[in-house]
Amino acid sequence: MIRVQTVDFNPADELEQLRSVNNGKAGAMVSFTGLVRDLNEGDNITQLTLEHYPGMTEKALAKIETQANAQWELTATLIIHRVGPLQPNDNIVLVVAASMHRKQAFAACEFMIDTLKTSAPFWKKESLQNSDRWLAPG
Amino acid sequence: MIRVQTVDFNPADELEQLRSVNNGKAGAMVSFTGLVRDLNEGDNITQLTLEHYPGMTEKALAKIETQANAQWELTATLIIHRVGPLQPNDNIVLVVAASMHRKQAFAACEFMIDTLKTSAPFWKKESLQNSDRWLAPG
Amino acid sequence: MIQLRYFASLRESLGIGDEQVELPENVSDLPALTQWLQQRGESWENALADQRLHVAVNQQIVPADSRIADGDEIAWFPPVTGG
Amino acid sequence: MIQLRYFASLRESLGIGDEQVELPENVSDLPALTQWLQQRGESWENALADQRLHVAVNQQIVPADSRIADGDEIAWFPPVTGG
Repeated sequence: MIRVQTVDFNPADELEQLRSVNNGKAGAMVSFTGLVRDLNEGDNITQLTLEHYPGMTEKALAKIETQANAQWELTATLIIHRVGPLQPNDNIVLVVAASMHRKQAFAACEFMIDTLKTSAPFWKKESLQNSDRWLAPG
Repeated sequence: MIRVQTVDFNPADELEQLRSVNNGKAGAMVSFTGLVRDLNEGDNITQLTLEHYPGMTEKALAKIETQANAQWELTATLIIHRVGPLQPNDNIVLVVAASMHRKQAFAACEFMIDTLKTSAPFWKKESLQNSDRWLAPG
Repeated sequence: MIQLRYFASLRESLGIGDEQVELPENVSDLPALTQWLQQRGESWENALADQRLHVAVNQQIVPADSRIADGDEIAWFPPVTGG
Repeated sequence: MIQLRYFASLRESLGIGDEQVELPENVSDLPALTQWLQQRGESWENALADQRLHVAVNQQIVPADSRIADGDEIAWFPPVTGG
């Protein structure tokens, strides 16, 4: 399942939700949560704004999920990404992979967030005390 | 932080708790949740009982945390492991690593659960329909 | 008509996020379209000359020399930084 | 006195989880202690002969030929299966 949204999400609730539908099938669930940092390259961040390409973003995320499910034996996957203005320590992204096998859950979760970072159309703009800057891929 | 307990835990609450104390320091949080499967080696599992070595178990988990923090730049780590009788889909273990760097959070989380599985004194006994069996390392 | 979209720092440089234009005569691929847009002035010439830009046609990233057709949605954007 | 502990399938095989015993004369290492325990009968002899067993002295896993001393806590257990 994929979701792109401006509102916050609760990684805890999302994991509990996945667990409740899991019903004993998967033995391993790996999650990645990306959070807004308060400091980047030595500067205090006051706000982080996420821009995306509506339509293409959802397709890119769905493709990432499909690739992960083709490559590993997964019982569930989830990608949630926020857009719009965010504050330090806010959730940005949640990626979850559930599997019968722990190695596969780790590999799939890491693949999904790595691929998201290089291929899904999102852009980050940091607001500092007196200026803004667009981030370059890190 | 490590905890060995009979009562259930809520991975969601634990993650949210870690996030609230994170306060913008870490940009990446990786969690592994181990769940009781309802099927193993073709047999339906009715119950899974976790035995441990009180005292030594806590030391082993604390050592794993210390090793992870020595090897990677982490802002927080958490290991919670349940003991006693568990039912299918119950949480068994939660391992979390938070870091400024996503690769480090993944590596540390996987290291902790891998090391736990080979070095922390826990033993699993599966109850089937009409018999019990101790699990061998998989 | 074709739908043109510009994102992130490119959107800010150009001062426009999206527009619909008639596909000009003799324009059937991305290099020709880019060249046509660059005739709008110096800011367009410079911004679209950035070799790091990606181009998506109908929401799929494509090579910079791809063909285009009437009805396409064409987007330019800098390297992505989500996650 | 020494504290002896047995876990999981070994505990079930022996029918005992822990006990305190006087460290016997002439027993100063794990092989001698194991041999002394194996004299208790066939179930002890067989169960402690399992080469897969781990031994922990004072809650640290140690080599099977390690020395022991009065006051030690010594535990035998099968390979661990947590997580």
